[in-house]
Formats: sequence, C-alpha cells, structure tokens
Amino acid sequence: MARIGVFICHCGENISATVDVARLAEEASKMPGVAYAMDYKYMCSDPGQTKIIEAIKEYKLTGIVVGACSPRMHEATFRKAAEKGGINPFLCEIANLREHISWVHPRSEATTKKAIDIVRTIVNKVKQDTPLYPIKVPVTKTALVIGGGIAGIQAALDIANAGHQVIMVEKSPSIGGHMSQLSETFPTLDCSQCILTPRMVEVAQHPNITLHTFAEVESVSGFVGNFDVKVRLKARSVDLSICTGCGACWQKCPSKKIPDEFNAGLSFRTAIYSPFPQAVPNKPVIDRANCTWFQKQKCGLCKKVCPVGAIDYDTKDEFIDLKIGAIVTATGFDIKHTDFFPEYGYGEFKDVIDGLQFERLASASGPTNGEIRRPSDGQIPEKIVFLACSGSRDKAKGIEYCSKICCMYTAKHAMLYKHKHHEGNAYIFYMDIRSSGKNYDEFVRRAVEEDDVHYIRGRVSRIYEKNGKLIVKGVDTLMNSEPVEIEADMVVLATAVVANPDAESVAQKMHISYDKHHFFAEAHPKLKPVETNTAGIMLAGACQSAKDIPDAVSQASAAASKIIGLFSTDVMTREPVVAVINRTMPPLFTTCTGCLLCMEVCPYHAIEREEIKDRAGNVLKIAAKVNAGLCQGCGTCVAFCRNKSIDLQGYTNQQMLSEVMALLNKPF
Amino acid sequence: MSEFEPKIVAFVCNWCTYAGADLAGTSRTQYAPNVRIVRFPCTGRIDFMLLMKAFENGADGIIVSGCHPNDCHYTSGNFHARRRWIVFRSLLDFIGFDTDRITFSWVSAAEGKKWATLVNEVTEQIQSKGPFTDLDKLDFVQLKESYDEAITK
Amino acid sequence: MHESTTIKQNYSLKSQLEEKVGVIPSHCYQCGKCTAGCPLNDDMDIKPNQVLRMLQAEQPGYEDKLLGSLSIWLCLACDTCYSRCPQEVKLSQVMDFLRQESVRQNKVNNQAKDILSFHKAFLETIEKNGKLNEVWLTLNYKLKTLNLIQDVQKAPSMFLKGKLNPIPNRVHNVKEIEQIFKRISDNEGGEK
Amino acid sequence: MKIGFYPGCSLEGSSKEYSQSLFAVAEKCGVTLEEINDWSCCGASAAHSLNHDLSIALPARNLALAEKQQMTEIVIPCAACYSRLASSQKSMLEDKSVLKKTQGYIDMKFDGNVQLLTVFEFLQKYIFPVADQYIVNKLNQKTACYYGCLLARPKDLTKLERPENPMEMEIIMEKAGATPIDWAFKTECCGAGFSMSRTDLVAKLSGRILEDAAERGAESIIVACPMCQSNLDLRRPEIKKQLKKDINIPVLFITQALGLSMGIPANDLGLNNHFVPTGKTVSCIVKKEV
Repeated sequence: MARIGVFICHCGENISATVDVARLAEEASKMPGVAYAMDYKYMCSDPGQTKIIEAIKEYKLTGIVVGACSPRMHEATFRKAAEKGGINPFLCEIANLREHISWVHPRSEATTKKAIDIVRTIVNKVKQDTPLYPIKVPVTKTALVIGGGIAGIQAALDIANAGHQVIMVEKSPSIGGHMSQLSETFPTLDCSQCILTPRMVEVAQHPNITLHTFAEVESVSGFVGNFDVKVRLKARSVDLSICTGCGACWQKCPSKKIPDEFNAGLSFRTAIYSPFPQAVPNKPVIDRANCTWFQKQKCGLCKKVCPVGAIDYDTKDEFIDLKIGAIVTATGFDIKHTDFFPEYGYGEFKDVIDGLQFERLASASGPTNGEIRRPSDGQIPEKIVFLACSGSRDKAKGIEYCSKICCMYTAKHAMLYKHKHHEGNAYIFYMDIRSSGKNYDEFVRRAVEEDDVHYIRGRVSRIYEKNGKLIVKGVDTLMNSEPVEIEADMVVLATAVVANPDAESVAQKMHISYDKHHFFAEAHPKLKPVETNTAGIMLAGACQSAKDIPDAVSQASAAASKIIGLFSTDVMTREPVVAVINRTMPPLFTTCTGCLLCMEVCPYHAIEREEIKDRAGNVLKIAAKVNAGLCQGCGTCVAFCRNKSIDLQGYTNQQMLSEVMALLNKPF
Repeated sequence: MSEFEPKIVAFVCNWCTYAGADLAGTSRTQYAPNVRIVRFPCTGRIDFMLLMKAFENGADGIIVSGCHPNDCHYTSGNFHARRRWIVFRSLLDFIGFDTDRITFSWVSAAEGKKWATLVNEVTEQIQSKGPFTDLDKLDFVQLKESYDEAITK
Repeated sequence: MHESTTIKQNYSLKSQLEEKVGVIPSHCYQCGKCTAGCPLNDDMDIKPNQVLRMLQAEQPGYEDKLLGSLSIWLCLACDTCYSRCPQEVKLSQVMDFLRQESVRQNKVNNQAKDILSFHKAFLETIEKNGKLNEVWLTLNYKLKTLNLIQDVQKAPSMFLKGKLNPIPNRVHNVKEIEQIFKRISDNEGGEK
Repeated sequence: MKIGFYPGCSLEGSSKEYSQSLFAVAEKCGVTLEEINDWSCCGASAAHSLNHDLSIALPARNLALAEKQQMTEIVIPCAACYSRLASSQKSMLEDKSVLKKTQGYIDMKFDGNVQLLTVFEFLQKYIFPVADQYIVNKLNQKTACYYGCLLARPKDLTKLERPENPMEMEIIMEKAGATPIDWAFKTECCGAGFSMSRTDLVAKLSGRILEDAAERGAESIIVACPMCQSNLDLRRPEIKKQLKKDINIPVLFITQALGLSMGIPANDLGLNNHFVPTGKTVSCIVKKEV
C-alpha cells in the first residue's frame, strides 16, 4: 500500500497568491494513497527540505510529491532530499504549481481546482513509480581520431596531453591535411607549414599517440565508452620499420607522369612516392594503380635500388580491431573543381584554376617555388581575376550555402600576388564580403587600401579564351550595373567547399547523421555543436561545415575536452530513463514478437536483435534488446510497439495512463 | 454554452513545449485555466490511443505539442509523431470522429506567448463545440460495413 | 491570365508577376550575372538585374520607369541570363510580362515603337494568312514605320533567289486562325 | 519510315534551302518526312512579346494537328519554331488550367503525346545510323559550328549535353569530313527577331560572331536556324559597316553541309540561294578515300 507524502510550497507568495495552498494541502491529504500532506513557505529552503526528510521517516512514506516550481528548476534538489530521507530519488515527482498555474492564472476557484487536479495527477504517477538506479557503464580510456588534418591533430594532441591514449587514423599516406597545402594563412600571413609541421612531428613522437596513416576505418560498433572499431591498414608495399625515407626509390621510379595530389594536379609525382617533403611519416608508399610492377609485373626498380630492402610487393591490406572509448571525427572537406563550371569553360582552360591550386602556386614548396606563374605557359600573369562565390550560394548548382572561407582566402590570394608582383593587377568579383572574424575585416581593408586590390561587386557570367587571354565578362553592380570586361592572364575560382566524396559512407559507418550536403550533423545547432547524436562521437573541423583554421582548431579542442571529461571517470553513470523490453516466464520469455519496428525507428541505434536460446544454444525466439548505454530515453519505440512489449522507465504506459485518468478525476 | 468549461488535456514534450509553458509562466502570460499538461520526454513517445482514453474519460479537447521540425531533442521523435498523427487522424476521420477536437502544434522553449495563444484558441474552439459526447455516437457497425466495402473493392 | 484586363491599379507589378507568371523577384539577390552575360547589356537603359531590383523595391515611380523603359523591348529572350542565374529567375518571362503591361497601359518607350510595330505587323500577317509571308510582313511593317527605303536594295535579289514570293502562302482554313485570335482577345484583350 | 515535319514559315520563304537540303538528305537516307497538313505559324517572338496566351495557342494548334494526323514524332528544323512548340507543349502539360484554356482557344484536343525533335536529334536518330554508307565526300575545310540561342537555351526546353559549349554539331561535321574549330561565340545571340526592326543591333551582334569565327580561321559557318542564317548571311552589308571590314565566310545550314558530303549536287541543296557565295565551300569537297 502506497504511502505518499505531498508537500505544497508557497514559494513566498508566488504560488499562494493565486492558489489556495491550505485547501490544496487539505484536498491532497484526502487523496487515496496519500499518508501525509502539508504546505510551507519555502520548500526548497534548508528547513523546507528538512521537513521533507523528517516526514519521510516519520510517516514511512514510500513516495513524495512536491507541489512547487517547474521540475526543470528544483527536481534535482527535491530528489536529493528524498534520497536523504531514505527513498529512491525516482520516487519523488514535482507538481508544477508555479510556472503552469499560479503565474499564468488569476486567484480563482478554477485556478485552485487546476492545482488540485495536477497534484492528484502527480500523486497517481508516483504510485506507479518504481525505484530506478543510475546505469553504470565502464569507459575504455582510448580515443580514436579519424583524420589527420589540423582538426584531428589538435584533438589528438589535446587528448594525449591529458594523459589518455589516442589512436589516429589517416587515409592518405601522410597527416597534415589541406592545411599542409596552404601557402600563407589569413589574417596574419604566417606560413602555413611553419606552424603546422611542428604539430605533425609532435603527433608522430607523442608517447600517447599511435598513428596509422594510409589506413581507413572499416566499421564501428558498440556504444559510448565501449566502441569496437575495425581499421583497415592499406597495403603500403613499403616496410615502415625498415625504410629510412632516403628517397632512392622515388628518384629512380620510371613512371613519373602521375598528377600530384599534393600540388593539386599542377605537377607530377612518381608511382612510389612520399606526398611532400615534410610528410609524416616521411616514408614512401606505392600507388599500385599507377605502378608498372603491379600493372604489368615489369620494372621492380625501386626494390632493386632500396638500400635497406624495405620494398615488399606482396604486402596485403591488414585489419586491426580496437577497443575505443570515444571518437573524434575530423575527416575534413573537399572543394569543387573548375570542371564544375560550364560558363567558365568546363575546366578546359589551363589558366582557370581553383583556390587550392593558387595556394600551391604561391607556396614556397610548390611546383613554381612560390613564383606565381600561369600553368599554361609558365608566364607571370599581369592581370589576375579572382571570382568569389564560385559555386557557393548558387541554388542552380545545388549549393545554397556560403562556404565561409572564400572571402578571406581570396583577399589573401590577391595580397600574396600583389606582394610578389607590385605592378600586377588583381581584380576580385564578389557579391558580399564576409569577414567577421578577429582582425578579418581589417585584413580585407588592407587588401583594398594598401595593396590596391580592385574589388568589383558583381558576378561573372562567362569566361572564354582569345589569343592566350581569358576574357572575363562581368558587371559592376555598384556602377549602375555597367558591364565589365577584363582580359585576364589567369583566373582563380574560389570554388565551393563541399563534403568529402566518401562522407556519406563514413557517416553511415559511424551511425551519425548528416545533412543533404553530406556535412555531419551536430547534436544541437547551438548547445551541442561538437557532439553528434550518437553518444561518444564528436565532430571537429570542416567535416561538420565549412571552417577556417581557427574555427576548426577551436572545435577540435572542444571535442577533445568533451572526451577528456568522459574519460575522467572509470565508470560513467547515466539517467535510468531508458527503454526496457518486458520479461516473462518461459516459454514466452517476453511478449515481444521480434517485429523489430522499434529498431527501425530508434534514432540512436540503441535497439538490437536478440536471439533467446536454450542451454543447447537453439534459438527459441527472436526479440528486441535495448542497449541501455546508447538509449537516450525518447520513447519513440514505446509509441511504435504494437503490443506494448517495450516501455520507458520513468514514463511507462501505466504511469502516463494513470496520470491522464487522475487529471480527469477518474479512478484508476 | 458560456458556462461550459471544457477539460483540455495537453500532451507535451519535455524539451520544447513544456519549457515553453514554463516561459509563459516566468513572463506571467495569462491564459485559460482549462488546460492540464501531461509531460512526455518527446512527442514521439505519445501513444495516440492515450488520446482516445482521455476522450473516453471526459476530456473535451486535446493539444499535442512538441518541438518544431529539426529541433527535436531526440532528432526525429517529432517527425515520427507527426507521421503517426497523419495516419491516426485519417483513421479517426474515417470512423467519423471530430478531429477538430485534437490540435497538433509545435511550440518551442522560446515561445511562451505562442503557448498561451494556443491554449486560449483551443479553449474557445472547444467551448463553441460544447462537451464531448460523441464517443458512443461513433457507429462502429457502419464503420465495419464501409471497411468491408473498402476491402472488397 | 483571365483577369489581366481587370487589374486593380493598387495591385503592384510585382504581385501580378508572382501570381500570373510565377516568377518571384525577391529570389534575385542582385549578383548581376544576368547583366554581365546579356548580349545587349550596354544598349539597355535599365540593366536586367536593375529591372528585378526595381520590382523588388516597389518604390513610387519605379513601375512607370520600367514600363516606359527601352530595355524590356530590347530583350531578345535569348535566355542567357536564366541559363546562368544562380537563383533560377526566369528573366525573359519577366520581360515578356512587362512588354505586355507597357502596351496595355500604353507606356511604350518611343525608341521601341519600331520593334512594337514589327511585332504587330507580324501578328496581323499571321491573323490574315495563318502563316508569315515576308513580302506582306515587310510591306505591312514599312507602312507602319514609314521607313520605306530600308532593305529595298535587297528585294530584287531576294526575288531572283526565290527567297521572296509575292503570292502569300496561306493556311487553308484561315478562319481557324482568326477564331483563335478572336477568342483570345474576347477572353483577355490580348494586345493587337 | 515516316516522320512528321513542321517546316515553319521561314522554310517556305527566306530559308527554303534549309528544307530543300533537309529533304534531299532524308531522301538519300530513305527517310520520308510528312508535312503537318495545314500547319500554321508558331507565333515567333512577336506572340510571346505581345500576347502570352497567343504564344501558347498558335503552336498548340500545330501540335494538335500533328496528333490528329497520328504523328508520334515531328522534326522541327527551325530552332525558333522548335522552341515555341516545345515551350507551348511544356506549359500545357505542366498546368491543367493552361491546357483547358488553350484547348478552348484552338477548339481542338491536345494530349501531348507527340515527340518533338530538333534537327540534331533527327539527324542523330535517323540519319547517323545509315549515314556512313552515303557519305562519299570529305568537306575539307575548317568550319565554325554556330548554335545560337534557341538550340542551347532555355535549359528546360533544349536537351544539349553541354549547353555552354555544345558538341552535337561538331560531331556531325566531323562525320562530313570537316574540321570544326574551337571558338567562343557558338551560343551567343545573333539578334534574332530584330532583323528588320533593329538592324543596327543585329549587325552588332552578328558582327561579333562573324569576327570571332573569322579570327579563328573558320572557312565556313554551319547553322541550324533560319534566323541565324539570314542574320549572318543576309545582313552582311550592315555587318561590314559595323566592323569596318569585309568578311565573306559563307553560312551553310547543317543539312546543306551534310548533303554535300553525301555527294548531293549543290543546286539540289539550294546552295545557290545564298547572299555570300558558297562556291568556296563547294570547291573544298574532295572524294573520301576508302
């Protein structure tokens, strides 16, 4: 027999001013199952709480209802009090008398009656309450960082420096990401590699970081604190443990005409190669698709010249299984290429290039050693036209969003060019200038005022080639929309930032959601910007949305701190508001028929298929099984369950029904 | 009809509409006292048979309200609710139930005012409709026939 | 288009455009790509993107400026603008609409009279014959515009090359065509 | 096999060599074209400039006639007519109210089941499969393939692979043994409907086109639109004034060029009807070595 205690708070006058609290307490005491009811000026105050604790003991209460402010305010407070009093905290419920009643209705019979209804409702709920205990989940204190760009590097170092193990997986032969391709960085114009490469080395040498380059995540299963991750180590054909990175192999390699990814296709590399001089690890890999040995079983030169015999043509892909506590997804971004633009020549004009290619031209380590020369004939361009918003904010091209970084790097590009060729002319066609970062707008103004970059507000309609010049047909919308035609030597398209081609498949492996452009979705646009809706998986960098370096790094550190927090305990506890499948005696075991509709609708992949077996291991029944570690307690499964076999602790069908009955004043 | 004080039950989600109602309180926005709030973690949790139970036991009108699309704390609960509601409503229409007595809405944690307005509107609407007594009026024989027709077609 | 004869004056061009043609001027974010690519941009008194801007702004006087502009008559409907527009605004349809309005409210720009006369001559020839006949069209047009000497030096050679035949080729039951014209003008007073 | 055919006014008048050559080529390849009986004008730019409903109704009549005459496909060589008919068909299929209204105007039924072919589609579908056996000559010269507006735009009516730099014509011309040049004004506008009312603008626009073709060494310009042809051919004097130089590159219809490669006599292709003499092109023909 339930013995419920009801405690009505006046909240000073906030409640008592419009609700007849004395009568409310009295009515409450008459409610079936209520053993004790009282009202008091400040229930949340120390004496107030003491009254609750004493009452619980004195009247041997099995559950309590506090009629006070919103549960969002003091539920935790009163549940602690209940615990002190010796009852399970989940047997304490709040009747919201203030926000939902006294503050929104005048003093009246109706108001007090509403209060009585609500208290009765909650009393009935408490009667249905069962003690719940926080769920304890062990935590594997090893983090996985997917992607070795600046975001991944930052996250890895932060976690590792906090003393936790980190495993970094990078799909290309070296870490460094796009940042390693950049020349200088805005708004300070400091050399990208100068600030990046030390970090890369730090990663390689950090005692807490295990680095797997040329590797990809195969599958992710399990849940927060307890992920099982399978990683594919792609066959490198070079034994890293022996290789000294002397470079004899790639100097001798005969197939030299392979477009160089690192130089954005502006130069060539060999089939056995190390992506760039500061690569980490700076050891080669064989690009089997372009290697004569693997295509025609001929050559084998690299093997012959390798002084330490590190080349091994027979290596196969290997798989490793990892136990992981939390994951940082930092898989980065891609950009649209010039062939995406029919009106600008379908990528067929050699001297129409994209932003990354310009970075390589401007970079001291680039194919022209930092001299800005046009790809077609190596001449130094006298006129460069830069087109901002190339593909971005272009519904017709399927990209409505702003790529965020273009305004800034275009200003930077124009500056770099002007610094190297003072006599040259730089024109930037733009729609709006978005420079809302620290010292960003000052930077753009510098480009205009000090470096005399010509900004023209308008989009370019078409580019065509004539006698070695690129005719750029634009408009100046600030000049009565007069047509502007520029004979340029080179055109740089600030092409749209897009998700990686494999973003979708990565997201599906991780069970994280993504938007229609395949950028990964954060758990909450404002309050959970680095978490995903899968507990334990964080986002860092441009895989979530277009970002510049400062933003990517901040998000990476944020993701790291989330994980460090997660790793701060051996066992993590979670609110027991989770779904459960009912259990009954054999041979039924459960009323669940195994339709697994719940599995379909669960946003957290928290429901698995369970085979109920006998001792001999014969499958007796298929049923759903809730993984309490993953379940977030939304209850969608409960509503979908066709025969009420799954229920949500704290919001059971029984509880909800009895609540409804009670407030309609019907016995239940 | 003016004396008639309808009983309106509101099934709301914990993260958006419940908080929205709290905001209405903290900003002291007055509204009709006829509404009784039942708190769910998410509209996705709401079993629409519970609505029927409520009507069966004397509710005159019902509000179901949760987060706006894409705002759901559990990412997709509100979508599931909406889809199920669409199916459920057509079923109710089919058996001749007056679906105007159920109002499906979205009220975010920031929309205290909207919550108040919603409650007032629904209260007035139900007031004009009068008490709910149709449940026994629903002709289940008729329903069966028309159903048989439908499937034999 | 039924109502187009009974347009209330307070009913802005913008809203008519949205309702009848289904083009929403506010979709345009004024990047100017249309103007940049327009083959006649430097002959236009109001540039294509400005036409949309004026519709967006809905300032007093803008509508008359638009309907009285030369641009709307210069538009060749080559659709270069639309084919490159990031916001997919069908500018050529806007121009068609504005032309028809400017005739209806007779605000046609003086320099556009020849173009208008040509179009009218063209439609009249069609109405009479069902088909175009260059001789008839030319004569009709010349009577309308009175620039009689234009192209006369071409005519003889054209005859010789059989490019012009004075005998009009006509649709057998021209009645049908006349009917079409009639029904339309009865229905919504299309300009003739 | 029989395919429906909508000539359009120009092909009966100023550009009759277009239909002449089209028929010659079709005949050579054993394809019969059946003219839509009692077809009427598509309304051209005049209709859509002045009267929206008329611009849909006039083409609709012809589409309805074609349906009445059990045609499943009609080839529309004139780019302008094609554009008008296609857009009329589209707007009737997309909007029931437009369909209803238009049927009322033309007092005929419209189902929209006739497929409209541009001259390219026709050539690709019916001439290409058999062409090789008839192509006996090499059209041994540099040609600039000019598409103009209406074959490339608007994107929702035309079906070109690469509207900004189409290649359909080039493929055909290569078949005919010519060397298509890469140039910049393929899809620029020639001035179209202004040939009488604003000759100055036509001269300006067509002038740009001719100039670029000339500078890039074109020996002939190949077109598939009567308006483009007459503007580029007929308006030479005005263009000469505009450019202050004389360009005498002949302007041929694609069907004429194809016809030459098939050994059809120049006169049967109406090549004598041009203002700019086409003799140079004709004389470039050499036997195809087999």
